[in-house]
Formats: sequence, structure tokens, C-alpha cells
Amino acid sequence: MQLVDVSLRSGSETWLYPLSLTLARTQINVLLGATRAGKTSLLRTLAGLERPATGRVLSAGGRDVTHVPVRARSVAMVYQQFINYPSFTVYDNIASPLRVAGVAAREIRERVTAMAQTLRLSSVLSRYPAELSGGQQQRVALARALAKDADLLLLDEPLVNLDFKLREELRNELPRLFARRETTVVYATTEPHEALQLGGHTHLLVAGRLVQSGPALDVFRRPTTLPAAQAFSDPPLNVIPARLDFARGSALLADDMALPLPGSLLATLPRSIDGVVLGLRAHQLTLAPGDEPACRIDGHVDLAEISGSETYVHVSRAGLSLVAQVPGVHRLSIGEPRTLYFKAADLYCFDERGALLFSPRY
Amino acid sequence: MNEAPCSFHRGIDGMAQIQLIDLGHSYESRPASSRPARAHEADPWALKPMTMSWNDGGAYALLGPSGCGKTTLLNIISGLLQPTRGRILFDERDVTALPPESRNIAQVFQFPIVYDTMTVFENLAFPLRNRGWHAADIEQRVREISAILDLDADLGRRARGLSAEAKQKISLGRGLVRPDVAAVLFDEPLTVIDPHLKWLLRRKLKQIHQQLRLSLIYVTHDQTEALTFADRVVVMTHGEIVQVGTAEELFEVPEHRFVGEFIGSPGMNFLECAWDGNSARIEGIVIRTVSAMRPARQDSLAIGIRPEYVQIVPGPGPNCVPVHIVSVRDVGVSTMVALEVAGRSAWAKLRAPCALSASERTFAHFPPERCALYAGDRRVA
Amino acid sequence: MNGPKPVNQRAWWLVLPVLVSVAFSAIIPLMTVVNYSVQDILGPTQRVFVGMEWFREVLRDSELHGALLRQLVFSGAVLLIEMPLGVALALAMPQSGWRASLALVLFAMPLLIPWNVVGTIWQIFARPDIGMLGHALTQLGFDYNYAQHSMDAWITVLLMDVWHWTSLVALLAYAGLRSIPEAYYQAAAIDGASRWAVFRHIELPRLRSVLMIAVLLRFMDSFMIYTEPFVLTGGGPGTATTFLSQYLTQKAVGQFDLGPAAAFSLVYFLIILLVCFMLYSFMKDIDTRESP
Amino acid sequence: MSSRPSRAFPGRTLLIALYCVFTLAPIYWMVHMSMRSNEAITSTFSWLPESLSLANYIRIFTDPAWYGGYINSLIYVAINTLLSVGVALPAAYAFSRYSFLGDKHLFFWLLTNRMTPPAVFLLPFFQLYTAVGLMDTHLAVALAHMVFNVPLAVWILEGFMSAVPREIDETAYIDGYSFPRFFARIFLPLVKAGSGVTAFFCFMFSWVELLLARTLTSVDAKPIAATMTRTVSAAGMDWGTLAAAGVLTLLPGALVIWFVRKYIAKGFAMGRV
Repeated sequence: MQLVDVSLRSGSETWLYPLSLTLARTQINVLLGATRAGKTSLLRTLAGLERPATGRVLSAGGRDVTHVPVRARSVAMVYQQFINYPSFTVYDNIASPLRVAGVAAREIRERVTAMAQTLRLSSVLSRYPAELSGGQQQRVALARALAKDADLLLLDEPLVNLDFKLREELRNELPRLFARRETTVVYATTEPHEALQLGGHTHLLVAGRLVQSGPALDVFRRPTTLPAAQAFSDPPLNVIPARLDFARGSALLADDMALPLPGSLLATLPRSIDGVVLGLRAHQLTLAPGDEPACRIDGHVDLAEISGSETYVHVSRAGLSLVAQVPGVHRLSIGEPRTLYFKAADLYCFDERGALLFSPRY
Repeated sequence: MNEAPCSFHRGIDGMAQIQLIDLGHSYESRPASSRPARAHEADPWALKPMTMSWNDGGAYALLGPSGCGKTTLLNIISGLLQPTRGRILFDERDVTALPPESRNIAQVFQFPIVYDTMTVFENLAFPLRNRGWHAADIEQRVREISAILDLDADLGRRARGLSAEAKQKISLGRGLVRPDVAAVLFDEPLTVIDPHLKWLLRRKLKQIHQQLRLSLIYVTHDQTEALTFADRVVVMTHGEIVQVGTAEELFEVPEHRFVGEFIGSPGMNFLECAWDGNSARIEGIVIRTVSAMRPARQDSLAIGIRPEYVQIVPGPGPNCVPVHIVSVRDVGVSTMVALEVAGRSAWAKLRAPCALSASERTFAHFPPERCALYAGDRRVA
Repeated sequence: MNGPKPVNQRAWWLVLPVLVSVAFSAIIPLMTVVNYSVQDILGPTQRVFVGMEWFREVLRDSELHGALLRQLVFSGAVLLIEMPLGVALALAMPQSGWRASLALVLFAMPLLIPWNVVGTIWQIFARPDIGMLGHALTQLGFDYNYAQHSMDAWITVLLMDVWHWTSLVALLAYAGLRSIPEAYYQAAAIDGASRWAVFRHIELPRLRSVLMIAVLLRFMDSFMIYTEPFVLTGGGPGTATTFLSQYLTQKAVGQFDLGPAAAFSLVYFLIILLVCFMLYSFMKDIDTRESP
Repeated sequence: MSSRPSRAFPGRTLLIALYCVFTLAPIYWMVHMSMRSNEAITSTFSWLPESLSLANYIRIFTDPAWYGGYINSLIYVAINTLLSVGVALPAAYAFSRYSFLGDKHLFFWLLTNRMTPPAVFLLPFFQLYTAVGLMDTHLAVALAHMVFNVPLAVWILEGFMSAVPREIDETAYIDGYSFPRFFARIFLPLVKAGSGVTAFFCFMFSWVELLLARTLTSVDAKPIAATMTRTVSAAGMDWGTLAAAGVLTLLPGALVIWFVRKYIAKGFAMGRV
């Protein structure tokens, strides 16, 4: 499946700027981006629910399907709301695409039963969707989409409306469900860690533009631009504007604090560069110095957010606010002075227009 | 009964402010649109009888999945719901039969509730005016609260045109404006807030608690919200309080299997084990734990260990069990390893990237100081 | 995501049946009316174009001025009585249980009675000789006779309309009240709000759109009232209760003045359209002034 | 279950009670009259029924001119309700789901038909239906009533349909449903309640209208409401029969209300809750 120069507009609003994108066949393709970045528009264009203003949509075989109506395409879709046919039982819901396609009754029964088994819906087949919990309703929607065995399976933030623990559970099940199929999966999400946990290919969208594509970890570790690094970062990427001081081999922050930079970094930078933007992922910051020599930034605690197994420590100092993702539970009071440590080798370096100058090695 | 772990005192800094005495609730006739059937539906208690007390000036969170009874408990405290059993005391005064307006509490709801026709100032002043405050005092208090919530610029505007965030801040402000309340209750107040703005409001709430020293009770299903906000978190499931503790306690020392599974991502591993009369064994290997007591029951024993503390080691040793690696996934900030231990699946969450591969057979080390024994659902001391 | 509705010109096919069915009974007759309004019909085949003649005549017609004035007073009185009464009834309705069902069914009853039967019911009810109301008033010493005294006729017609239509306002307001989330009342209780404050600051603002519909419906229907007073008073005594529709019918069917009747029809229709539009913009205006 | 905050205000029960009495009194009086003979009515005044006579009702049920009126009314009301809901369903779907050239103007124009005084159309209707040979048929009345019922039906149904998430339609198209099949199998069951409410309103407004119904009929399709004007005879008003006929016109309405009593509140919210 391939999009060529596709753009999407509605009235005066542009949802997608012209972009070309090739989906990795029979893999999970994650569309990652903030709300209104164009994920849903892209999914709807792939499904045929929206006609692109420009460009073409090509099917796996290279056939132009831009103007093929939705009904005639081999796609299935799962929405973030739990969309099922309220007047059908769970069984009829799962069977519905098969019935429309004219599959033989016996085969329908077999496929629905098998699908219900996989998604643990066997005991509720005769109930109506409204009688089910949110997690079950979304599993019904998944089952209906999977039962169809379409070439293209689209999922639009399917877990976002579920309770935290249910989300975790279903997220672990999903890759297993997709793995057995000859289906190209496109999964839209706003959450970077979801993209990482699902694996596969990640396509980063920022404000209606495709900024980077590639295997999830590659995109995460080697963003080509600052917006890409920021889009694929949760908690947010720590962004530190600095001036370079090649003589002393360090970067000067806004309040003239000097950060020593590794020689390997400085060596790659042209001498003409003055201002840069340093990027640092939250999990690279620690509350205690490690064994290796580390850089340090002093500041005051804004808030320690405890997620359960981790703590997000928000620290600020003159014009700079940072967030550190540290393992374990740390209760820190607001305003408490605190030092954050990190290794200079973990810094990303971008020029002032956001292009990557240096990326840490993995 | 399950009352034992629920009652506690916080040293000498004053008497308990809110006391629940043998409090329980059941809905005799469930509404037709009630929640879907669950395994425990036969249980008549929406809230099992409980006794506990909450201190003046504390920040508490009621945490649990939807349908666990936390909102029922909140509504009983606020007086919107009459408990079918037990009493509730504010400062030793029995308020069980009092309506909300006579209870001296404030509440902030899940969705912003503002009086559309009033300005922001009038909204904030409303609870004070209704109680006959003098105009000058109202003015001063409203300015104080609006300053804390960054609402100063909007004070003269009508509430209806504002964003959801601003409206919810008005709701928060109306909850906080009365200085003499016994408690301010929050019912998932950040639901409508944009995810990337949530931490700012969480911070506001913490600051407010430090500045105003009001007693706050916060209901949520979001563990981050509860653990970040509260000094003490009350974890509930199936209408029952299973643990009350600080964030550290809930993470390090879950008293109940539910707490272990619910807190943390992924939750705690529970691995079935046998009891040989002296120690716990998995596949015949002795597993030492921090539990010093002998388990009261010998069946359904399990070793609980957090995925963060599981170590993958190349060979056997003390507290090491053979494992089968199911999958290895580098998720950027850590490596998630799915294991199979004695036929049970478990997670290991490793900080550093590792050179493991799926379907490999190796060993997992469970550090004894990180392991605890669970008999049934409860942790063995 | 709730984006804008997709543009789809083929949706016209779905609207076509409505268009055809309504156009048949609305556009063709309207054309006829427009046609008549500018012609003098002298015979089946003899017509003369007279331009604005009939309009001028109609606008100078003092009988029509009288009917229009009565109509405006009547519609104004209807709105002033039925709106507050309907809202009060909606507020007073039981919240749930069999009482609520009973009240709903009772309230809906007058709405489902054929309009001429409404007139008949009130005729039987209010006549001084055989009617309960008329008899009672006479017994109490009032010289009540709606067939002879203009004032009595007026009050009776108004009372009949209140009886007939207040339920509609009450039911609309009741439905609007039911859609206010419970949490608003809970918040108000906790804030210590008085019953009046709850009404003023929660219920009334949230009933705004429903009440707008009610005002428009009541205005339109009262402005077009025909059957009920026709049966009850026949427009009398004299012309005391002759409203616009009756006057129009007299002109068109009774006197067969087709041209003036048609011109009058158009003026009538335009007045309704204009007043509805004014009411609508007025209420919209309040709406926008409330939210700067 | 929950102790709802009090919404009571002083005198609320009294207000409801008084209004119920006000609503019931004229109806009671008509029922009372319907069971008295004409002589009794005009000679003696009585607050309470002294003898329950069904003579007036028997007269109606044995005279085809009387009961025929009921049947005529019910026939054109039924035709009108079916046609109105039938044409409004696809149109309301179009308004709730798509934007198309002139959609807002069309919707507004439809609503203006609700604002047209029936008196305005009396004569043109008469001529039009005479010209197409529909005079004095049930269809004529049904069609005429569609002028105000179809706009109303579109308006109410549009509210109900907008409450159904658009994603359901899309899911069905993705599943391979054709539009007619989707509409019949999936969408209609979802707006069942809305269609019921709409039918109720169409029934109501067609049933209570007389002016057009009377103008467009003479013999074959004459509605009951028009038949009632016959009771003025040489011997003065036949009050008893008139009251009995009036009582009988209440029954269909009362019956319908009873069936939809649970949905009345929702119906008046027009699906826009």
C-alpha cells in the first residue's frame, strides 16, 4: 500500500500536506502524532472514507485505488469510540462483514467462534454490545475487523478510551493477534510508548506533515529533526538552547552555566555554528550521579509525578525546565532544591532550525 | 472482616477529622442501565462495611478501577448518598443524616460545572454569598483563590465562553474558596484536561494543598494522579478497601495482590509456589523472601516480585529459577522481557539493553529482599 | 472526531421525496395565491392584471386592522400566560414514578383532541345554561355569557387556549429539565444555593433553547388560530374574537373576494415569518450578549 | 437511590393538583353530558351524573354517517403518518450526515411551511385537488397535512439521527454494506424510538386538524370532526350526541398517549438531549 503526494483539505482547512508514504506490508505501521496531527485523516484516506485533494492511493499490487469506493476495498477499521452495531448481538456483529461478503453459513460460524475464542468473547456471544464493559466492546470491534480478514486493518487510537490496566492488557495482546495474519496493520496513536511497545514501523506526523518513517526504535533513537524527536518523546524531550564555546569545549546555557560537551560531539560540528539546541530524553536524567563522570544541572523541584513504577521529576532553573524519568517512587516536595545528572554522550544536538547535527550512539 | 488495615493515625498532630464507623452501602434495586454483569455481581455490597478515620489537613486519594465503589464512598462522604449502614462523623459530629449543604464540605465534579450566566468572579463568590459573607471578605478571598489558579485575568468575563480547562479551574476554585470546609472532595477532576496540561494542574493542586492546608479527598482511577497528589492513597476494589498507604508503600509493600497488580506498569509478578514447612519453593528451588511469618494457609501461595527487580542471570544460584524467554522487546527506555516460569508468565523490566533472544532458556534471579510471600490475596508479614 | 459533515451532492436524491411531496402541496398553491393577488378574477377565463391594487386595498382595510390588533393582543396574552405557567408546571412535575407518568399523560391529553372538539368541549363547558363553568359563574352572581359579552368571550377563548396549549410548553420544558445533568444540582446543593438561585442560574439558562422553540411554536400557532374560536364563538359577539384566519376565511370563502384574500394571505404569511425571525434574532442576541 | 437535592418549591403539589383539575374539568363535563339525554341537559342542571345512559353512543355506532367519519379520519391520519415518516427518513438522514448545495436553505424553507396559516391555502388547495381529481379522497387530506407534518418529521428525525455516531455508518460501508441494506438493517433499528416519536407527532397534528380536512372532503372522506357540525338541527343543538361524539374523538389520542407515555419526555426533547 502506498500513498503518493496525497493531501487532504476540507473547506479552508488543510488536514494533510502533500505526503508520500509506503506502508510496510504485513507489519504493524504505527502513525504517531499529537491530536490533530493528521493521523485520523490519513487513516480515513487509506480506508477510502476521504477523497484526497491531490495525489494517488496505490494498493499492494500497485493498482490505483484512489477512486475505488469504500465498499469495494478490502479494509477493516476500529475506532477509538467503541463502535458496534447496537441492534446486533455480539455474534451478529462479528459475523456481519462475512454475511455481507456472502461467506457460507458454516464457515461464518467457524470463523466467528474461533475469533471469539481468541478475543475471550465466547461467553458473551449472545449479548448486545451495550451490555458489555468497555474493554469487551472494543474487543468485539476488533473481532469484527479481524474476522473480515481484510488486506488492510486500520486502528484509530483503539485503546485510548479504556482504563489504564485494560489498555496495558490489550496492548500486550495486539501484536500477537496481528502476527498470525497476512494483513497490513495501520495503528494510530498519540502515545510514543505505545509505538515502541507495538514495534513495527513508525510514521511520525507533525501538524499534517510526515516528518519521519522507519522501524520504531530507529526513529526513536535517530530522529532527523527536533520536531521528530519531540513528537516521539513522552515525557517531553528536554530542550536546552545553548551557545557553543569551542575553545573550552562546552555549551553555555542561557544563564551562562557551562556544560562540558564530549569531544566526539564537538568534532562533528562545523566551527561556524554558534547557537544550538541540545535535546535530552527524560530517562537519561538521574537523581544520583552514576559511576561515569556526569554533567549536572541544579534546580528546584516543580513536581514529582509518580506513575507507579516510575517518577517524573520536573525541575526548573532560570528559564529552563526539565523533566527526569527515574525508576521507583520518589516523593519530593515542591520547591525543594535538586540536582539532575546526565551523561554528555546522551545529548542530541540540533541546529537552530531544528536539523540534527549530532545523535548519541546506541 | 477487612477493617484491620484501614484504620490509622498520623502521630499527634490533631484528632481525626473524618471518621467512617462500620460504614457500608448496598443498592437494593439496581437501575436498569447498571454496569455490565461482572463475576462479583452476586455481592450485595457496593461498599463493604468499613471503619477508618482521616486526618485534618491531609491529602487523600481513593484509587481503583471503575465500579470499585470509590465514587459511592465519595458520595456518601459528601452526603449525596445515604449509606445503608454505619455512621459518618466530621469532627466527632454525626453527619450521617445531613444533606450535603449542611455538611460543610465542597466538591469538584468530573466535568466542569459553572454557572453560565455569572461572571468568573460571581462563580467563585457564589458559595460565600450563599453563606452570608461580607462583600469585602468575599472580594479578598476570591482574589486570593483566583490568583492561585491564574484566573485573575478572566474574573470579569462570563463563564460560558471559556475553555473546558478554564471552566474546570472555576469549578476547582468554587471548591476551594471556602476556608472553613471539613474537606474538599474531587471526583476525577482532570478528566477533561488535555493530557499535556495535566501535570500543570496536578502541580497546582499540590501547591494549593500546601498553601491552604485543606483536607482533600481525591477520587480517581488513574494511578499517576492518585500517587502524585496524595499523602495517603486508599486503594479500593470490589467495594472493599484493600490498602491505605503512601506511594512508596503501595509500590514496595503491596499488602494485597490487587495492589501489586494495579500499581506499576506492568504490575507485580505473582508466581505460584509450594510450601515445604519452612520455606517457599518454585520448581523445588527455595525462594527466600522478606516474609518472616509462616503463611496461615498452605494453598494458593505465591511469590510476588516487581518486574523491575527481576534479574536475568546466565546460571543457577540461590533464589534463581530456570526460565524460558518468550519475547524480548526493546522499548527505548527499557527492555521488556516476557518470561515463562514454571508454566506461568512473568515480566522482567530491564533498564539496560541486553543480549537475550526469544525462546532462550536461562535463569532469573529474584533478590530475596524484593520478594514477598502471598497467601491467598494477602501479603504474609 | 466530529469534523464537518462531508459534502455529498448525491444527498439530494435522499431529499427528493420530501421536496416533491411538500412542493406539490406548498409551492403550487403558493403560486396560485401569488397569481390571484395580482389579478382580478372576473370569470373562469377572464382575468385582469391589477398589480399592487389588492395589496393597497388590503392594507387600507380597517376591519383587517382590527383583526390584526386583536390577533397581536391575543398572541401576546397567550405567550405571557402560557410560558411562565408551563415552566412552573414543568418545575412542579413529579420527578419519577407513577405520578410522573400520570401527570404526563394528563398533560398530553388536550394536545390530542381535534381542534374543533376543543371548541365543542369549551362550548359545552362554558355555556351559562348547560355548562359547568358558566353555571357556576352565574350561581356566584356573575353576569357571564360568552356569546353576548365581548369581554367574557375574550376571556373564554384565552382560557380555552391556555387549557389547550400550556401543556405543550410544560412538556417541552419538562423534557429540557430532564436533560440537565444531576451533577449541576449536586454542585448547587453543596454551594448552598437557594431554590431560586438554582432556577435562575442552572435551570433557566439550560432551558433557553427549549423555551425558544416553545415561544416560536406558541406564537405561530396562536397567530394562526382558527378552528377553536370558530366553533366556540364564531368570531363574535360582533367581531370581538375574529382573528386573522377567520377574517381571511370569511373573505375568501364567504365573500369570494379572491384577489384581496390572496393579497391578504401573502401579507399574513410574511407577518408570521417576520415576527418569527424577529423573535429568533432577539433571543439569539441575548445569547450572544451573554457570552462576549 | 441517591438522595436527590430537593427541587421542591412551596405550593408545587397544589399547582399540579389545580392544573390537573383545570385539565380534567371540561373533559369531565363532556363525558357527563354525553351520558344524558338532550331533554335532560336542557331542562335540569346537574353536577353529577344521575343515570348512565349510553343512548347517545348507540346512536353514533348505528349511524354510518357518524361512524364512517371516524373511519375516514383514521384512514387519512394513517396514510399521512406513513407517508410523512416514509419520506422524512431518507431526507433527515441526508440532513444529519451530509452537507450539500442549498441544504440550509432547503431546511429553512421546509420549516417555513410550518408557519403558513392553513387558511392561506384553503382555496388554492381546493382548486389544485379538484384539478388533479383528488377531491374528497383520503389521499387529498393526507397530502395536504404533509405540508406541515413532513417538515416537522424531518426536524425531529434529524435530531435523533444526529445522536447516532457517524462512525457506525462508516463501519457498515467498510464492512461492505450497500446504502439501502445498511439503512434498513442497521440504521433504522437505531432510530426506532425516533421514528416512533415522529409518528406520534404526525398522528397528533393530522388528527387534530380540521380546517383543511373539511375543505377537501365532502362525502366519501369526510372526517369525524366535520360530521360533528351536523348536530345543529331544526330542533336546536343535539348536545348529548355532540358530547358523545367528542368523547369518542378523545379515545384514539388517549390510546396513543398511553402507549408512548414512557417516551413522551424524550419525544419532546426531540432527540436533542
